[in-house]
Amino acid sequence: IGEIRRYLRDNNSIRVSRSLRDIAYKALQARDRLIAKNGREPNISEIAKELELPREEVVFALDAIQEPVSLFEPIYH
Amino acid sequence: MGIKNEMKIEFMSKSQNEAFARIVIAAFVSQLDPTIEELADIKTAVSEAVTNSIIHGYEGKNGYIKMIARLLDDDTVEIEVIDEGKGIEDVAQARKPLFTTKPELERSGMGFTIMETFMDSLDVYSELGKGTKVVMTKRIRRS
Amino acid sequence: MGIKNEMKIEFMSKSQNEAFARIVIAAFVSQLDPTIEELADIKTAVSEAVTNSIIHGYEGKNGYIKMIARLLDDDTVEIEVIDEGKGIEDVAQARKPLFTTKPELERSGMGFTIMETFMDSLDVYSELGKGTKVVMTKRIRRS
Ligand SMILES: Nc1ncnc2c1ncn2[C@@H]1O[C@H](COP(=O)(O)OP(=O)(O)O)[C@@H](O)[C@H]1O
Ligand SMILES: Nc1ncnc2c1ncn2[C@@H]1O[C@H](COP(=O)(O)OP(=O)(O)O)[C@@H](O)[C@H]1O
Ligand SMILES: [Mg+2]
Ligand SMILES: [Mg+2]
Repeated sequence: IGEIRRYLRDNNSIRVSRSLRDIAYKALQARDRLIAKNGREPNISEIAKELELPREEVVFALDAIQEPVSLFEPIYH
Repeated sequence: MGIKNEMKIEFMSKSQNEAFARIVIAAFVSQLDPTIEELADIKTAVSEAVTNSIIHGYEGKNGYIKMIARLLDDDTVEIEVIDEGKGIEDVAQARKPLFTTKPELERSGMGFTIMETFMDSLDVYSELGKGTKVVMTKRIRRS
Repeated sequence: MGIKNEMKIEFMSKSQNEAFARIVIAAFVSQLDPTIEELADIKTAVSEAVTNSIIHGYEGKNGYIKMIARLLDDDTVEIEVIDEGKGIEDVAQARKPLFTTKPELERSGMGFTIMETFMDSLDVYSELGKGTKVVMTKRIRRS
């Protein structure tokens, strides 16, 4: 029981910043899976459904990591 | 108390804006580096306040909901949720656990109780026919 | 064109609010169910507009930035970023690629070009001493 309590306590004190990054990486993995499956870019709702999270939570999390920046390349390179 | 940051937002009383309001407050408060639990508490309290404005204040009709948030110097966040809806006749009664005027919508009557429990303070100002303002604060404690 | 949803937000011209504005617009636009790429385009454009208001409009001084977003019936999002800062003397010149009045801050002069590229339309209204309004639209195409 002490173990569980310590786990819960530790878990509860996790900073949001870390959990957002975890969600974001899962979102990018889900995106890759969906592209492989459907042969096209998934919509945010499809990714959210895979992760069982609201769309808004997913886009919030995605902001916490460096996103694929391929779109910048034509301008900066 | 000095203000480190402040924002004011206005959105329509549509149910999809409840999820939106939750993320807006989460994104703003995340500047104080809260824990997952602290942020979940704040999001839940804001959800309850916004849902009340949509369901009870405007009763599903169109209207605007305002949310103001301030980050104070001592890492307290102060949040106001304001509507210009029908208002509350008896605030003391409305705040009681299990009290609801919409049992038919399967409302639990626990909205204000949740806000009170999850936040450090809750004040409710309301006038019949004018609207309702809910003011909540919570201190984010650095570990 | 009918409006499906609308929000207005005001925040202080602090650098940490650039990230905040990006999340707010992303959460709001997610109601149109865009792809990650479409969202990234919109967030980048909003970042550029907000950064301009902070750096050029208010030149690091305190002020408020307003952002208005509307989801239109045809799945277009219309975004306005407004400041009451110093304004732009010559908008046509300011919009040119590589033009910057702050080379010392390592500005690339590509902000307006990025907004134009990543969005479907860009309009810039400005008056010296009064402020600047940037209006951008992008249509989210369902697949
Ligand atoms: N913004 C509001 N406008 C009008 N009435 C409200 C508002 N918020 C709460 N109320 C009243 O207070 C009561 C209690 O609210 P709450 O504790 O959230 O329970 P519930 O929403 O489940 O009814 C509501 O049933 C309603 O009568
Ligand atoms: N909100 C604003 N207020 C005042 N001046 C602005 C604003 N936005 C842009 N400008 C002017 O337009 C120029 C070009 O902007 P931009 O293309 O974003 O390049 P940069 O920000 O790198 O200078 C700026 O250098 C500045 O002089
Ligand atoms: Mg309620
Ligand atoms: Mg710029």
